[in-house]
Amino acid sequence: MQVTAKNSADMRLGSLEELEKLRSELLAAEDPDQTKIIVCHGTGCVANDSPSVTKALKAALAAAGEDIKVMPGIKTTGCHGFCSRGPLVIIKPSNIFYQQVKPGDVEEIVQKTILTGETVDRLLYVHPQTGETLKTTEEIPFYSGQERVVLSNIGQIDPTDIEDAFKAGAYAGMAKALTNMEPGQVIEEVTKSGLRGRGGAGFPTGLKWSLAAKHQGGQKYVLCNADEGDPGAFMDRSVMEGDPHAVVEGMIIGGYAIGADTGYVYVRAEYPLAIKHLVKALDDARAHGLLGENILGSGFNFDIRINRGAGAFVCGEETALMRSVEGKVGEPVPRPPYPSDKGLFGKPSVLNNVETWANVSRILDKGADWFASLGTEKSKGTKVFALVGKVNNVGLVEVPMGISLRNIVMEIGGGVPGSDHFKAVQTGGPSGGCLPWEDADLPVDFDSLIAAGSMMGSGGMIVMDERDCMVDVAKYFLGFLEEESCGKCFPCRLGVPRLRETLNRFSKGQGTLEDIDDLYSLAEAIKAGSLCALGGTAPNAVLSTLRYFRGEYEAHILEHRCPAGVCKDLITYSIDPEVCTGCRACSRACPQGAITGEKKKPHTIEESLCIRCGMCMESCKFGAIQVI
Amino acid sequence: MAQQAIDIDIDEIIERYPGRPEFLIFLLQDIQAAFNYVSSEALTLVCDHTGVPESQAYSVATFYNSFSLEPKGENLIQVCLGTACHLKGSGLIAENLMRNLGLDQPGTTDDLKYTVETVNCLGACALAPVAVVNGDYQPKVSSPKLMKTAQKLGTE
Amino acid sequence: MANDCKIGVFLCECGRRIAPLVDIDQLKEKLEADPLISYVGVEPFSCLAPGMAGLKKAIADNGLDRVVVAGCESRVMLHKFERELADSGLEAGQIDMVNLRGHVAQVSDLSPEEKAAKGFKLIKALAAGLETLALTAHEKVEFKGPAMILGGGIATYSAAQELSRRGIECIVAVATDEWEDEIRMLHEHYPGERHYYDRLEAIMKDVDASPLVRRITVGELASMTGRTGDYHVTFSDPMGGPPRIYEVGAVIAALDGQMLNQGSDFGHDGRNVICHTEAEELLWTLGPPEGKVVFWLNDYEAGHPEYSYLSCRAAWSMARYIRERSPLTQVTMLHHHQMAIPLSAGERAASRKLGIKWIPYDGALRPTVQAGFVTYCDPESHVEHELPWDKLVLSPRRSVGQEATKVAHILGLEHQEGAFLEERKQRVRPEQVGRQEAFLAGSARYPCDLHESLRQGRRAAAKTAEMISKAQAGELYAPRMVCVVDQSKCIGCGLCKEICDCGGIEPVEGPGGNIPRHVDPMVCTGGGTCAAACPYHALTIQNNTSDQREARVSTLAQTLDPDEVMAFGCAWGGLAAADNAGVKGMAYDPRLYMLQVSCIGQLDPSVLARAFLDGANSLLLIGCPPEDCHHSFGLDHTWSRVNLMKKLLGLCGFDRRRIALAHADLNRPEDYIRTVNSFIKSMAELGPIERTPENREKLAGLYATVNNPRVRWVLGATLRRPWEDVYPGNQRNALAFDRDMMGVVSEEFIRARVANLLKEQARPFQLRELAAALHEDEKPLMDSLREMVGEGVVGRMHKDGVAHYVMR
Amino acid sequence: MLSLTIDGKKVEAEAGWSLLDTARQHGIDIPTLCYHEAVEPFGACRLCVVELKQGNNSRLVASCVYPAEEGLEVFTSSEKVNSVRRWILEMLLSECPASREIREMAGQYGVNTTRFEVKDPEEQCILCGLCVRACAQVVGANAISTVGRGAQKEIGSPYLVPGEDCVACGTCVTVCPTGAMGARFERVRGVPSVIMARPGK
Repeated sequence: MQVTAKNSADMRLGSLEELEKLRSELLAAEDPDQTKIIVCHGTGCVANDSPSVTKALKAALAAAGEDIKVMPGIKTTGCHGFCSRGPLVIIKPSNIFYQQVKPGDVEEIVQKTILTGETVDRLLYVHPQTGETLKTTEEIPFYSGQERVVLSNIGQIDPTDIEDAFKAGAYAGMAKALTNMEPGQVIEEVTKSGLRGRGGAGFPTGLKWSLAAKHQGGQKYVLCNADEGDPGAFMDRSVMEGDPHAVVEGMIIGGYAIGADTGYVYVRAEYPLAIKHLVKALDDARAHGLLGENILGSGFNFDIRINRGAGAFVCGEETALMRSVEGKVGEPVPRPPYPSDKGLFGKPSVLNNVETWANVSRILDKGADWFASLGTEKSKGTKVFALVGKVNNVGLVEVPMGISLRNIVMEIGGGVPGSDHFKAVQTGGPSGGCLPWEDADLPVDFDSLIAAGSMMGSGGMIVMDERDCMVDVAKYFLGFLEEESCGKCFPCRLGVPRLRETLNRFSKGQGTLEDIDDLYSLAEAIKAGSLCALGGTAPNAVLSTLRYFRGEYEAHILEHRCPAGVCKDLITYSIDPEVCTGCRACSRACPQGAITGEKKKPHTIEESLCIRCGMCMESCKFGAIQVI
Repeated sequence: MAQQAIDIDIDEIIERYPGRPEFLIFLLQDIQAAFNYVSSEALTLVCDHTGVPESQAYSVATFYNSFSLEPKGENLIQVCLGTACHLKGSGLIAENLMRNLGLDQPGTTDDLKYTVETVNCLGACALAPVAVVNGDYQPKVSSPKLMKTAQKLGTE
Repeated sequence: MANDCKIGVFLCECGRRIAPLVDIDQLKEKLEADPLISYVGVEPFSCLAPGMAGLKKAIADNGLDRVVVAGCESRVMLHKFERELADSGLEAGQIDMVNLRGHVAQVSDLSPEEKAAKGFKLIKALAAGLETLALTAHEKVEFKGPAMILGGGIATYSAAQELSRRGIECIVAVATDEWEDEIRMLHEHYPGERHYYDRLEAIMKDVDASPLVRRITVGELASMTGRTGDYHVTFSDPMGGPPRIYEVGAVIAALDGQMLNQGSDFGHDGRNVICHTEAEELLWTLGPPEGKVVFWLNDYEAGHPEYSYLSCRAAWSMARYIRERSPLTQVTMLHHHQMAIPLSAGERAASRKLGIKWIPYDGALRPTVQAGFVTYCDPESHVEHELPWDKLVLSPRRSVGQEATKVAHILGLEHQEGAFLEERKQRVRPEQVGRQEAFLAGSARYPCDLHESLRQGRRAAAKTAEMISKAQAGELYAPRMVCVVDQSKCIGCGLCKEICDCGGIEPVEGPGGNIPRHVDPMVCTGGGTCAAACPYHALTIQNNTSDQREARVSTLAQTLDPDEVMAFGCAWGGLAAADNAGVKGMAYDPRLYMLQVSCIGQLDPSVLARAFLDGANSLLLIGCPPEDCHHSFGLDHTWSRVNLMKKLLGLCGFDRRRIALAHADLNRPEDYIRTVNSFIKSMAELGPIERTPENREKLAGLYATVNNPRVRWVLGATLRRPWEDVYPGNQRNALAFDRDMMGVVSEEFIRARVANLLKEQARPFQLRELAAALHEDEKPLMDSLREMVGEGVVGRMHKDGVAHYVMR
Repeated sequence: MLSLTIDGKKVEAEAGWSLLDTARQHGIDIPTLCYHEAVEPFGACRLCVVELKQGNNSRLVASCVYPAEEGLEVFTSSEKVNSVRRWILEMLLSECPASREIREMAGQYGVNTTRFEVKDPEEQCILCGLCVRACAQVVGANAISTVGRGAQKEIGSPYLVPGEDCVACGTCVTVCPTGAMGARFERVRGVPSVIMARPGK
């Protein structure tokens, strides 16, 4: 802080040297043995009320006042990834990892850990399998199993403080590119790194850039796709919340490489915090001369604007996104012409997603060879996954390409609650598919996932257990896509609802095996005929579940039962008289008055009245109500 | 949400952006945020300003989920239907809430007190099932919990 | 005359939709053999990239400057051809289309050869029309002088602000130079909107500060003349000096409506039972009243439920104002139970917090006012209640107001006595009219709140500014096909202006003195019924003249077989219906040959007469449905013209049924087909007109008669005027008038024939010879001859005692 | 001049021609619904899909928008293509059963019945958007547009009431491939024109 105080009048950095000078000054100004208390302020932890924890901390420290030799600094950071354990508090430098911290625990933390250096054991993480208590992040498999490239700074830096980002090396790659490299070399470097688009399709980024770059001169654009629509995926949000500078830096590099002077970030309006941090990052970058005219004296001009999405999943598709930026209806347009030739406002444009841009800044900083050394032959680098669903460690994980599903879910994810295996892992969001336990050792990379009938997608990884019905899951994704289809091209607009109709019949125990064959044929027609990727991949959910869980389909159709006990029309609720205490909670909750019984005596459900709303189950404190 | 400002000057909003078609969505978003819906008067103003034909503006306003052409209720309850939440029964929760408020589909109650919306993944999957009530996250909600919250708001 | 023009014809095969059905090769041969046509090309699809390339090449190689595309609907495709062929040097008017697919190929079971023959006749007719085309230059529109905003409405300021924002100079003509006064009086027009006044003040200051705005204080508006870009506006001088005249390029009228008080039937007394304006005044001067205030939103009872929205908004904002400042005052809103309460969720909450009560009453029972109480019936319980009040506030009566009416009248905006000035956009294609937007702003247009009238001001200004900037860039052109006046022929009778309400015809000083008219090409929509009515053929639609239509008609008439029927369809009705019948492939009598007009009203009687003269035996005119004319009463006027034709056919001794007017809805092709089939059937029963010398002579007389100014004058008198609200125009003592008209027509018919004969033979005639030659009695002939001699048209000489007559 | 083969027939094309242009120029018919010569191609109905073969991998593209390229191998009615067309037509049969045009076209592909439930027996509209594009690009009136999204999408004027902008020229009715616009016309056509406010009328 004090460092910049003197030249705060003009913080503009005129050259690479000035940037590096500032960086070293900032690092030098740090007190090595000062304790730092890091509180996670990612959306997950905030929803779990981490701000009050921070508040309590400040108060407690102030109260403890003179007893403390070196006053610890409190840093609020972006998401640490371990969302299911939030709010998270980490004590640096010793990296003590406290989880599910309540404001009430703060006093103790200050008294013990800060003053006397001992740990508060009840706040530590306990290994679900081994049961041992783990003290630091390094010891926790959730972290130790990861390879953090994109996420490296997230949870370490204060995303609203650019100087903190400088300390972590932000804008080094960009400075290198702008001052020591020709645009052509930059593209070469990215190509050499083997980086592929993290948005889903995995198109080689370097190639994409060179296509746009070949148009000599004229107006061009770079865009960042931050319209993270896939349900169950929130990597991009965390990156923007936790390290917005990585994205900004990447886009500047991209702009320089293809010769664009304007960038657009199209970010989902549902991510207010991400937008806030992005805006702050852009302002700070401008103030430091990292955006605007003649960046770092390179003569390169570039600035970035933010567009908030207006709530249309299809705008994740690049042509639709560009129409939306133009203020039009977000309907995809046929390609060719490709965006690299005629994109935004009809000008050559390059669109990458958040994670890709973040990778770019790392690549330019650490070099293509370093990046290429990670991952597999065809899929270089790492991938961030949002690990959610029926898994112990719900959160964000970043792993090298090619590591197995088993490793991610069972090791890093800490396994499936109450089971030694998962039933299925759904990747790739609505465009992806479900992979069975048999594929647990499948290496996770672009090509093998596609071969297995799913896809990488933007990195959602939803773990499912035996209580999840595959027919229902497929139905869910089709329902989602039916909602979100733009309705322009016929195969998607007409076909997806028809697929869902068929599945509906199945989940009612109707339908025939012939329907399954029709399903295949229609699905193929939709894949082949649709205008954009949304339609083109829509049938994956059905196809993959059919491929791996056909038995479950047949159970619905032939035996009229839902093995997972999900499909409303094939299940009945009943009360276990052994367990029921007759507390009346359920009968009060039941909107149909279907539950009767005397006080303190086991109740019963009148099936003809039951609408299977599950209210009774939710209201029963004794777990007396089960689904058959 | 409950306390929406009621004297916002729409012209001030209009003048935030240059009169070019690409700002249509920006304007609609700001108006939606300020008045929690886009009135036909507002739409006309936006068209005048941006030069977008009314039919196209209407098309845009109806294409995107985040715009509503009718006034929304005083209390906005959003239930997340992301995959993680779905697996944990958020579908039922939404249904139950709507039945409880006398809605047969997401929308606004006749007395303009509540608006129930289902939203795609809010990215808080760790807290599934999630609902957002007037902007505040409600982690790990259940039907009874959510209904209680709603009732409380109604009596304010 | 562009007789040396080179006409090319392009035949579309349109996949299998034309080619096999029509014998294209034979059609090509026929056309190539025709001297009128210099080139014939055949394309699989003229409209697609490959075909278009073919057209361009042929046009370049053969130096074509006129093109007929024989393909599909000109209503849909012509635009594309004009766009694509522009760089081949062809302009609108030089390209014409025959709907070979929809009018020939798809709609009958004729043999390919027969269809080819039909196509040939239609194509040749259009070619003849193109040959007659005298292309006029594009007219560039310029703006002499700044824009002027007058009328004194509050929209003045938003308009001025918008204009200066867009860098357009403007003059603001107002009655007072103190805008504070304006605000002080504003509640007379816009009560309950004080919360908005600050913004208004800001706008006014902004305008004051702008160097582009010139503010003048004027007296009453005296007159305005001129056309888009060049107006003369005259005001009386407020100081009683000589009138002041301003030359301006554009005019924006800002006119506010008036709020009137309710009558005593609502108990209005101006003290305790008051209306919004008075209430606002009260709040303004004395502040919020004590006790019980009831706002009765009585718009339903006052006969204008549609205004309840405005009244309710105004009442709500006053109610808020009162409660926020005087918490002890009780405020109640009494409203019709069907009235939708126009409050947002937030406002409802606020209203609850402020404790403002909203009480609905059963609309079936009119609430009654007593001293201190309003009695109303509860819509739920149907129990009667009494609502006590200390102040009862009623909704205002909204009217356009005298002030606005006066100005509107001078500007020619008034279109109905006492009604608001709101008028709708013209229903023609944007490219057909140079100036789309109304230039009127304010609540005199239609009742609206302050915000809306300011918006209107901005919009009017924006549209005006767009035009001016375009003109300044030298890119503003008037549409190609609009009316022009031949100054040498116009005597300024004003008939055109009287019957045509498209407004294109420029006003002149005073009540239509003999000053030649002008047409404002930016306003004329090219309907042309005015041109068809001009007694002296002084008005024409440039690039789409009656001569062209006559040429088409004449050519077609000469090629038609006796049993074939000529027809005209207007682009909005008959033609469109025919197109849609073609699209649906509905079959109908193939003996119909339809020519296209953009409005049935542009058919001059001379065109109709020409058809019969040159060989047509019958003529069917198909316009758009009654009261649906997109121009100015085209159908109504044609009705009168057809009646004239029927009279004359009668005089010639032909069946009056040979010409008929019909109308068709473009969306009901089946009706159109019924019309066509029935007409052709009845014509077939009549059989053809024998082309004897005697009949020829009569038809020539007929043709001459419809071109006779006196006849056209009388006809003009029968045409429907804009203020007449029935189709096809009021008939005042119908028979008497018809007798007079018949008298005139038959007189002129005879004179015309006499003149024709004497001219032709160019020798002296005796009365007897004349009578014999014309097959008429001597008596009427004698009368006509005497007049003609008197007028000096005909000379009389005596050869051996017998009077001989000769043309002078 | 580019040279490519369509259904095994060697044909020539200019740069900038679409595959559909090229095919039609050489007398090869490709079915279309959302395509009309008067407006820009849209690529929505996917009935005009054709199969492109490069070596042993093949893909479907919409011929109305895909540009002719040197050496392309195009198949306009391969099994893959026809299967897509048949499915679309079968779904259209259930979507807009009232349209004679659709029934005829489906018939040509041997689709006479549909396995799907019929939502509205009166429906004719296939949402090809031709009316909307014609209104904007041919007439310039911009009176109608698509309303809503996806399965809920419909065509209409703002707020689905007859609009001020409609000039009732009927171009939309004429270009409509299914007669749906005719049925809808009364709900969008503007009211008869009253004279417009203007000086000197």
